Order: sequence, then structure tokens, then C-alpha cells
Amino acid sequence: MKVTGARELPIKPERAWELLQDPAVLSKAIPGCQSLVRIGENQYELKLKMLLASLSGDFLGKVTLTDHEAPTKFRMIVEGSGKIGFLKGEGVLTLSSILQGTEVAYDGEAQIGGKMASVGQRLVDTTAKLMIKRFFKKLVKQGFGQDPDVEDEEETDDV
Amino acid sequence: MATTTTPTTTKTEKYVGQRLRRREDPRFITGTATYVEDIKLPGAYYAGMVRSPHGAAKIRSIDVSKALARPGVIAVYTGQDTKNVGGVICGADLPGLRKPHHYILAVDRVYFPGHPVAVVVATDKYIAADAADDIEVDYEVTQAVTHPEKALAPGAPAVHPEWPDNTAFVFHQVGGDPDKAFAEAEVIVKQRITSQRLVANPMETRGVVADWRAADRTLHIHTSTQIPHLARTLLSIMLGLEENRVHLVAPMVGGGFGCKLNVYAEEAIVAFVSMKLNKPVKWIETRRENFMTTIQGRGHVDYYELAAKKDGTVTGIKLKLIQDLGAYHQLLTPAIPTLSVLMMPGLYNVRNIKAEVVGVFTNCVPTDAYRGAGRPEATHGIERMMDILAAELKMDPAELRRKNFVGKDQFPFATATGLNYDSGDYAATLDKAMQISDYAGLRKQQVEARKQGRLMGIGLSTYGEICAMGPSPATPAGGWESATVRIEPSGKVTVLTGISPHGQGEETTFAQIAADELGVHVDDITVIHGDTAIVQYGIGTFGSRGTAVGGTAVYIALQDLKDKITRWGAMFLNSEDVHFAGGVVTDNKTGQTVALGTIAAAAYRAMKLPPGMDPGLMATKFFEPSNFTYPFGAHIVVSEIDPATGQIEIRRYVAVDDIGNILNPLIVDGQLHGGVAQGLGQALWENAVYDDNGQLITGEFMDYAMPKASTMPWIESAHTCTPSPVNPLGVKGVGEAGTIGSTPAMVNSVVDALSHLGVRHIDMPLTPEKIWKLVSTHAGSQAA
Amino acid sequence: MTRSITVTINGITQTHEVEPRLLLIHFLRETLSLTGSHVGCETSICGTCTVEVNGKAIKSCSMFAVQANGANILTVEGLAEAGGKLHAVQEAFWNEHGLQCGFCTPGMLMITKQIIERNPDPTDTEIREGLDGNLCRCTGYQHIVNAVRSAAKVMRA
Amino acid sequence: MIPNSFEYSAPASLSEALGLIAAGGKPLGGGMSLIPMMKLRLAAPEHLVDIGRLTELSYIRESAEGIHIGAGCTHFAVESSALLMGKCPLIAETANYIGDIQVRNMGTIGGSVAHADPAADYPAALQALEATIVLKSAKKERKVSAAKFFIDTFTTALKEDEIVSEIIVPLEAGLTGTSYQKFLQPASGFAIVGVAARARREGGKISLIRVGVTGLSGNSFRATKVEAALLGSAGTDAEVTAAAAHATDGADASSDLHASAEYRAHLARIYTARAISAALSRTA
Repeated sequence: MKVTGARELPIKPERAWELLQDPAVLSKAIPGCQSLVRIGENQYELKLKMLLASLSGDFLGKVTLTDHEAPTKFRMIVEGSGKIGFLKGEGVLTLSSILQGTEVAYDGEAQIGGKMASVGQRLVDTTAKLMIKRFFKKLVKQGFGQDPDVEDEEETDDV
Repeated sequence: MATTTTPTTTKTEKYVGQRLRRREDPRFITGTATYVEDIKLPGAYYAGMVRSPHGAAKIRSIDVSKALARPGVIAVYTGQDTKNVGGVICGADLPGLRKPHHYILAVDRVYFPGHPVAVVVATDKYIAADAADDIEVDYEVTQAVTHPEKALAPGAPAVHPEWPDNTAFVFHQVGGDPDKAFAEAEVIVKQRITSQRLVANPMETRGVVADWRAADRTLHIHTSTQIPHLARTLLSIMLGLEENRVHLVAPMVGGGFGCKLNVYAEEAIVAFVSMKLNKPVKWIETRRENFMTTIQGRGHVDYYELAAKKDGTVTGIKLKLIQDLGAYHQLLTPAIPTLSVLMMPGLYNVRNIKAEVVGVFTNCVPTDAYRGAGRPEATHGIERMMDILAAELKMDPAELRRKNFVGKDQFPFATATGLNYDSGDYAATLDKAMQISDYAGLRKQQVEARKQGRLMGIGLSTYGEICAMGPSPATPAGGWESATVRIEPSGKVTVLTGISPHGQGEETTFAQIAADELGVHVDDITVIHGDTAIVQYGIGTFGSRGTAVGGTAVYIALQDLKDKITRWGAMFLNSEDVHFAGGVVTDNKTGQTVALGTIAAAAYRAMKLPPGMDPGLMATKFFEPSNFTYPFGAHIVVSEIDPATGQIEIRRYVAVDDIGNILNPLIVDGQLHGGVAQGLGQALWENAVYDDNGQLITGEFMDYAMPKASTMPWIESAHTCTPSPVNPLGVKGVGEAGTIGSTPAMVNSVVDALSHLGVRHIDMPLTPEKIWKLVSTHAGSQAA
Repeated sequence: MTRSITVTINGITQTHEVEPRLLLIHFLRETLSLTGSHVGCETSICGTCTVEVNGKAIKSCSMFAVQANGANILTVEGLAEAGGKLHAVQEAFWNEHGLQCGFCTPGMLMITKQIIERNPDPTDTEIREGLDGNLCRCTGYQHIVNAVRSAAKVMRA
Repeated sequence: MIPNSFEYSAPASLSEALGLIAAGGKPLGGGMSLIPMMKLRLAAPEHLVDIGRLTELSYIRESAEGIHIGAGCTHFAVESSALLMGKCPLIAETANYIGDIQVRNMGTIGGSVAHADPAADYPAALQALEATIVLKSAKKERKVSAAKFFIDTFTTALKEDEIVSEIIVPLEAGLTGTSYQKFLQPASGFAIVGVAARARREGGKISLIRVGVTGLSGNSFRATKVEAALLGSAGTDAEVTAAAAHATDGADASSDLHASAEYRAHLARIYTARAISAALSRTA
């Protein structure tokens, strides 16, 4: 499935690039990431616990950053497999400077397989979009030195 | 001589032809029918399969240690343990056919998603499920290929590395002089027509209970199958057992539709486990497993060409048929598309045909017989092409068909594909369907509707089919059928049939036949099937053969028996001038009678025997049909499309079917309705979709749309009757008719609704989105 | 860890120890050997497992046995009267040939009873919508619709 | 087919339940979303707290504030409630579109709302009704508007220790007309799109218009641009169609096997128009 889109980040492109290359930052930005351990040049072993409402699954896989054209373009590959199936997301991220900070455009493919694929078709698209949203949100928070795991106290209380 | 017995009820009214409610139903409506999953054997273990999540991968290693450590787990076996068990058997053959060895558990590679790689055995199914999750398989994933045309493209991944072109066979058939027909054609129309993969989806999935009794060296198997005897033969070969030491039972079977006309790896795996452990073992397929690992139907990409004269006379048909076989051959896989070729001309007198069938391996579960098996695809092809030709010639599609029909005085009719159509009056069914639907009135309505901007379609199919499978030379495992009729000492009657009904109602229809022939009450007849230890060898239920072949076997066994009864009666009445009717033998001169019950008692008591007669009253007959039968019909679908959404509404469904004589109209209606539902399912909703990475993405009822009560139209059903000369019952078979006739009628209706916009063809399923896109892109291009 | 549950099934009250994860359908089929209700899928679509819990038709594959603690359950085995007299819905399915392979039938009977109890004179459209939680692969539903209509008529009388 | 093992509690009271949930238990309502996921082992909660049995959560009653629907009410209870049919028919009509009889007999409004499936039916109605969702934890109770409750795919304002305890829908004056229109996914019966509309006309002009959309994207939403376009208009077919074109403004339409993003968006516009027209036809 195609995954394309763009997000505006309120940080400068150099900073965004830095954050996107930093495994410590990535480990806190990738939704559900339990650990990210370097296994080679720009390659990390990924332990993921995906949690989405009642759905949960542990995945073991890797994150690869490649085809760097610093500081504007690189390819990110996230793959993992577990009991509920396997997933792979691969895409090129292009950073450009805009008035508000940085625009990160992404263009890639997401695949799922195994049990998730045969029962969760209708949710792949919305879930992928949700994960991307969460990823950038957590990335930006780190750019501002905030704890990405602390949820915003959104004004949801009407009383 | 003993003459005092309980008199058997006699009856003169005919049962055949009556809408008799089914005699087998009480067990189903009270929840007491026994299906495989209902069989509980003391001490039985439960097996669970570990399956590949990948379409194509090498197996690097399998770690079973965690599963074995789990309390309640008895054993785990992998492909290394079972590799000496015989492979899954393909019964079909074609010249040059490539047959991959189909291990019952994958050994070093997996070839389709769901491919079993290990079996866990536990004390109950909950533990088996836990243990299956414990098993770690390390795969090296390779690129899968799931579409047959992509598999044929140069550089495509090889499903079986030994055959890089992914081609299992190429089959040619030519009749007449097609090249000349096309060279001389005044009109040629061409179309690529696909027939998507479908999942048979009987409501009962597959299941096996195997019980190896070491002391008796006998394997007892209950399995959900349409072919108990063939399954026993094939399993005994796979397991290396003597056939007479395998006792196989098809208990109540919750639907088959062709997908249980097979012998699967799991049946052998479960038997293997039982033999290893000396314990009964049960395995019940989940729906998810059923989607992934039970054979699927259809899977065609067809390239059609029709040659015709300007007056509409069709002179030639060319077909290139690309069959998606899946990763292996199941029992009949490669034979199915050859049935499509036989069916190519449909009901039309076309003398020149040319077909090329390419069987292609893909990383999908094998295709095989699914309701209609090859014939729905062919019928869809020719019926679509007739509409395309009609549009090209600006002829009414009904007129074009009528012009090309084989005439009713041309039977028996030898087709260009080598068949010999038995009997028919094709124009009569079309006339009747047109009359019931008020075809002329509908066409007027359509003109009005178009003026209002509404999209109304009238679609018809005049279909034919090849049924009553079939003469043995044309059927891979033999096409005869067997029956034993036994009159018990009490005069009650037991019928043992070699077919294996699983919803078709032969416990009723065969009792109707027997009751009429013997002149006894239908409740005096018991029909038994499915148990290889009780019933003589038989072939099974598929290919619309149950009544036409199996029923005929019963009928001829009854004739044999009637002869014996008459001879007994003659002895009793001390007369040679006697006849048997209405349950009694009557002396034609004196009018004296002797009842069947009296004769039966005497036949077993055997104080005195008629000359040359053995004791007992039983006959076993094997019926070998001389030909297939060829039912046909005309279906008309009136549809209306919501131009804003592409949603299709079926306004009317008219089906006129000629299936020869009808034994029980109630049961026949039910068969037709069910067939139509499956045919509409293909036309409108059902689709087994594999993505390019080898994943089946419509793997549950959540995404694979089945016909539902609210989506099915009311079916207006009627008949014409041209009895088949092939069997003495004059029946043709009804199991597949509805499925074959309905699909093209539905598609033709929707294409017709859009034809004024220039739409000529739409591939199935006709999803609202597809229709909406066509309406949006063709809007404003209104032709007429 | 098992839990003790007490249920009344087809009029008989009984207590059993069950694992919390035991599905009601397996409790009925395996523990109680009431094998009339079937399993046809795992996604709550097919309805072959339909039984009544406290007068409501539910899919017993999508309920844990522990959730039924204290409940009154009716399965297909409890439809006919003790003397064997069939329920109107059973008779109707038999008369109208509302079944072929019979696998979906127990669920169909239970939902039919519910449809008619809630709407004694349903239209064909209401019948069809009422049946949408139950799949049948054999009949094309037409004879089932006839059966529901005919059972409703008998039950109204 | 077989779920993983878990611990099960059947608390006797809501406060006991909230205590167990605060300690990490996962609430189980009717189970219509959760149990199928557990059977496929896509979900494996360790501790289920059965709140489906609590009569405390099963009520439909009227107050000055609106109609209070206890979270434990089944969809059947909602669709067949005389009170709702009389004074808030939109929610009853919407409930009738959910799943099938068996699912409606078992599934609860609280469970469905908390689950926040992007294709669920209720959210469209709750958005159009400007309903209030009452959330309860062992510590406190708070109220959140539907607009703020539904955040994204399976993501809501619920905190880990909270449950949905009640839905409050408005008492509709007799002048209001409502309608829910749904385009069904043919296999699962989920909404490909579902649109709920609520309208009032006074002096020939639309004086109130609310439109809730579900299925189109990752979360339900109120189509405020459509509302703004129609407010004060006469609500002619042409006006409705023109306004409905804004139903997809700003929405990131989802795509799946059953409907591409383009088609889904198109359906959302068509169904928005249909829902509004139907609602208008029901205004006094």
C-alpha cells in the first residue's frame, strides 16, 4: 500500500535532520519502540510493542537508514515480524525548509502480512497514517526537549 | 412355507415428482446430526497446524522446544518427520504435465501462505492453539508471485525453482478449421475476460478424526469429504496401508461445493500422527485456515475471439485460457480448465474452435473444482462474447442467441469440442424466460428509463453445462456409480449408495425412486451412504452426478431386484404369468397376490427356493453412463444501477432451467436457488485477493463478501423438460445449473445498463466502485 | 485458574468449573456435549453458533462462558418440547426445505425464533435483514425466507 | 479461534470495577469488538473486568440535560427504546444499522464508543447530536464532547483508568429532523461511510444543521463546512448538494480493498446530501 504525505515540523531542517538520524531520538519516536540497538552502520535491531486499542503485538525487526543525501533526503526502512504477522514500511523522506520550519515529505510503501493481513485490511491505511502522525509528534517533542511519552493535557474536559 | 409376516405398507401413488419434504431433516433441525467435529473418541488428542505466513520462503530452522515444554503437549512433527509419507495425489493427467512433489508438511520451502510446516498434538484444542504459537520458524522470505500473467512474464520469480517459466502444462484443442473461419469472418470481436479466484466456503470447514487401532492394524478415519471411497484409496496409498485396513467415514458433511472433492495433506497428517501415537487425533480447520489452504475455484484470465457473419452467425471461437493453478496440483487441478474448453461453444452451433490452455504455477493455494468447475468460466466467456457481438452488430442479444442455437431437431448433437449433447430445446427455455419476464416490455421500460437518466439493465444468459460426471473414460477416477438395494426379512428396504450426499437430499429422492419401483411406502426405505465399511465401493457426489448416475444405479439395482421378486412371486402363486406392481406380485390370470413382505421373509428363511435362485433378496449394481448429460437454461436479470454510487439493485431474477425429469421439485428449487446465490456471489461480491507479496488479503468473512439474505434477490424459477436419453430416469442433474447460468446473466445485465454509454465489458466482481468509475468516465458519451 | 459458573441450559441448571477463556460455544459443545450449535468462523459473522442467552439470540463463539454465569440458555436441542413435538420454526424449516447440508440450520432456527418473537408479522425485507447475521452457503436463502414467513404465520395463530 | 489465557473479574459494582481497571484491568462490555480480536490473538489482555453485567450501567432516562444512556445499554436496547425513538430517534436509528441482531443483542454503546473503530456507526450520530460522553475512573468523573472525544483511529480521550460510563444525547424538539445514511461494506457490514444529519427549519430557512461523518477517515468528525454552507438557506436539493461537496474538506480519506480514497470521499459527499435531505424531509 502506498504511503505518501507530508508533515510540517516547527523546527529547523538541520535540527530535524539531526533528530531523524539519532537512534536515541528514533527509539522514542517510533510508536511502541521498546529498544533500538545498533547492529551496523545506520542499522538497528528493533523491538516493538504495537498497542492500538485492544490490538497488541510484539515485533522483532530492524530499522535501516540509507541512501543519505544530507541534509535533505534519506530512506528509512522499518521491518518487523511477530506472532500476529509482519510489517514493513519503506520510504524516502525529503526535508525542505519552509516558513514554519521544516516540511518532511514521505513517499513509500507499507506492507503487512500474516494474520494481520488477512483480517485487518480495512484498518491498514488508517493505522499507518496514525503511526506516522504519532512518530512525528514524538519527534518534534524531543526537538523541544520534552518527554515524548507524556501526553498533552488536551482540553477535553467540558465540565 | 412360512407365509405369515408383517405386511409391508403398499402404496400406488407415485412419489417421484412430488414436493416431498426431506426425510433426513429431523436430525438437522433438532441439532442431533453428527458432523466430524461432533465425534468425540475417548482419549483423543487434538492437532493444530503451524502454517507459513509467507507466500514464498525457505525454511531455515524450526524451533519446537518451547511448544514441547508446554504442559499438555504430546508431540510436534515437522516436514522432516513426515517426508517419507506419500505426497498429496493429483489424479488428473495431461501430456507433459509437470507435477511437483507435494509433501504433506513443507520440508525446506513454503510455496503458499498457509502452507503447513508443523503439526502440534496436545490434549485439548486450547493447548494445541497455545503450542502452535510457541513454535518459532525462521524463514528466509523470497519474492512471491500471485498473479498468473505476472508469473508468465519474463523474469518472474519461479514458484518451483526447477521450472523457471512457471508453466505446468500447455494444452491445445482444435475443432473444425478455426483459421479459415477467422480469415473469412465478416466480424471479429475480442475481449479479455477474467474469472476471479473464489473460496468455496462450505459453512462446515474441513475436519478429520483419525483413529489408528494398532491391535487391529486398522485406521478409522472420519473426514468431511464428498468422496469417501476415493479418499480411502488415496489415503491408503499416501500412508502405505492396505486399503482394506482403512475404514473411512464421511459423516454428515456441512457442504462441499467441490472443495471436499479432494484429499488434503491434513487428512494424511492427522492419520500419520494417530499412527505414531496410537491414539485418536482430531483436527478441525478454522475458517481462516479454510480461506488459506482449502482449494479455491476459478482463477482464469481468458482471451476470447469470436468470428461471425454480419447476420450474426457465429463461425468460430478462439480462446487462450490462462489458468492460475496455485502452487501445487490437488486432486483434479490441471483437469478443470480442460472442462472449460469442452464447454466453449455453449449452446451454439459453432463448428470451428481453437483453444490453448496454459496452466500456471503461482504462490497461492491450488485451484480445483468449485461448483461448476471449469464450466462457469466457459459459460461466462461465451455468454459475455455473445453480448459483445450483439452490441457490435446492434442486434438484440436474445435474437443473436436464437440464431445460433443448436436446433431441437439436431440432437444428439456432436460439438466441435468433441461432446455429444444428449437432448434439448434451447429456444423453448429462452422463450419461456422471455415470456415470464416480459422481455419486450422490459426493453420498452429500459428506453423510458434511459430518457429519465436511469440505468436499467436486462441481462440474459442461455447456458449449457456438462453434468452427470460422467462416462468413466472421461473422468479421472471412473465415472460410474454403485448401489445396493437390500430387502430385509421384514420387507423393509435398505439402499446403499456409492454417492455421498451432503445436502443434496438423496436420502429422500432415492427413497422416492425405490418406493415407486417397489410399490412400498417411502418410510419403508432407508438410504445409507458415506461409510466405506458398509457401502460398496462408490465414486461420490460432485459434478451434478448424484441422481443422474447414483440414482440410476439405484434404479437398475431395483430392476434386478424386481425380477427376483417376480420370480419368487411366481413360485408362490405357482404361475408363470405374473407381474410385480404396487408391492405385490399378482397372478395375471387369477388375480391372486402375494405381498413383498411375504416374499422377503421367505427369501431369508429359504425353506424352498425358486429354480436357480439364491437365498436373500439383494442386488448390487454398477451403472456406467454412456454419456454426460447436458442441462441448459435461460436466466434473465433485470437490474438498476444508482448512477451516483454505482450500487446495483437486482429488480428481477427469472430462471428457466431444463434439467430433464424432476424427481422432487422442492429439492430441485433449493439446488437452483443455492446455485444462483453462488453465481451471483462471483458476479457481484466474492473475490479471493492475493497481494503482490503473497498475502491473501480477503482471508476472513470480514473482507470476503458472501451472499447474504438481504443481498439476494427473489428468484422466479420455472422449467422446461427434455428428458435425458442417457439414463432411464431421464434426469440431467441440477447441482451446478444455477451457478453456471447466473453469473453471466448478472454481468450482462449490468453491462447492458451501461451499454448506451459505450461500456462493453466489466470484470468481476462488479463492485460499486468499478461501476461508479465507469459511469463517471463514460457519462456524456451516450451513444444512442 | 478456573471459575465456577452456574447456568440453566434447556431447562436444566448445572454448575461447572471453567477456564475464563473458554468460549460459550466450546462450553456447550465440549463440556456439555451439546453439539447442535456449530462453529463456522472466528469473526462473529456466520452465526452458526447462535443460541439464546436470557431470551436474546447471541453468537456463542463471541462470548465467554464466564459471561453467561447465572444465565438461562436455550440451544437448538431445547427447541422441541420434551415429548418431541417440534417447535414451529423447526416444522417450518422442514416443510419449506429451509436447509440442505444442515450446518447453519441450528443458528438459523434460533435467529428465526428471535425475529418472529420481536416482529410477529415480518415482511420479506425484515426477514432478510433479520437473517443477515447468519450465513448459509446452500440455499440461496429463498426457502429460509419462506420458512420464517411460514413459521411466523403459525406462531401468530 | 482460541484466545490466550487471561484473568477474569466480574465485579458486583461499578466502583469495584473502576478499582480493578485502575489496577490495570481491561474493561469488557459486550465483547463484540474485543472477543473476535482475542480469538484471532490480535489482542491478548491479561485481565478482563466484565462491566457488561453491571445493571448500574444499563439505563436510558431523561433529565433536563438530555437523555442519559448508560454505557452498558446494548444496541438493541438503544434501537428499541421508546424514549429514544420519541425524543432522539437519530441514535435509535443509528443503532439499528450496527452489525446484525446477535451483535446488537450483545454489543453495548459504551463498548462501541470506547473502541472508536474508524468505521463504527455511533460516532457519526454522536457528532451530529453534539453528544456528551461521560468518562469515569475510580478518582473522578468528567464529561467530554463527542467532537473532542474521538481523536483518531481507535484513539479517544479515554485515559487508561477510565471507562465510558454514559452518553448524553439531546432531547430533540419536535421540529428537528434527523437521519443516518450508511454505505455498507458488503462483507463485514461496517460503514464504508456513514453520515448522520440533524436539521431544523424555521420560517422556511434552515435554523440548525449538524452533520456527523464516520468511515471516511481515521476518525469521525463534524462536517462544519457543510453546516455553515447550509445554515440559513432554504435547503433546496441544489443547496444541499452544493453544501455536501464540503463534507470531505480537510479529511484525509482512507483507502482499502473495498473503497479507494477517491470513491470513499465521493460516497461521503453523496451520503451527506442524502442524509441531509432525509433529515430535512423529516422536519416539521
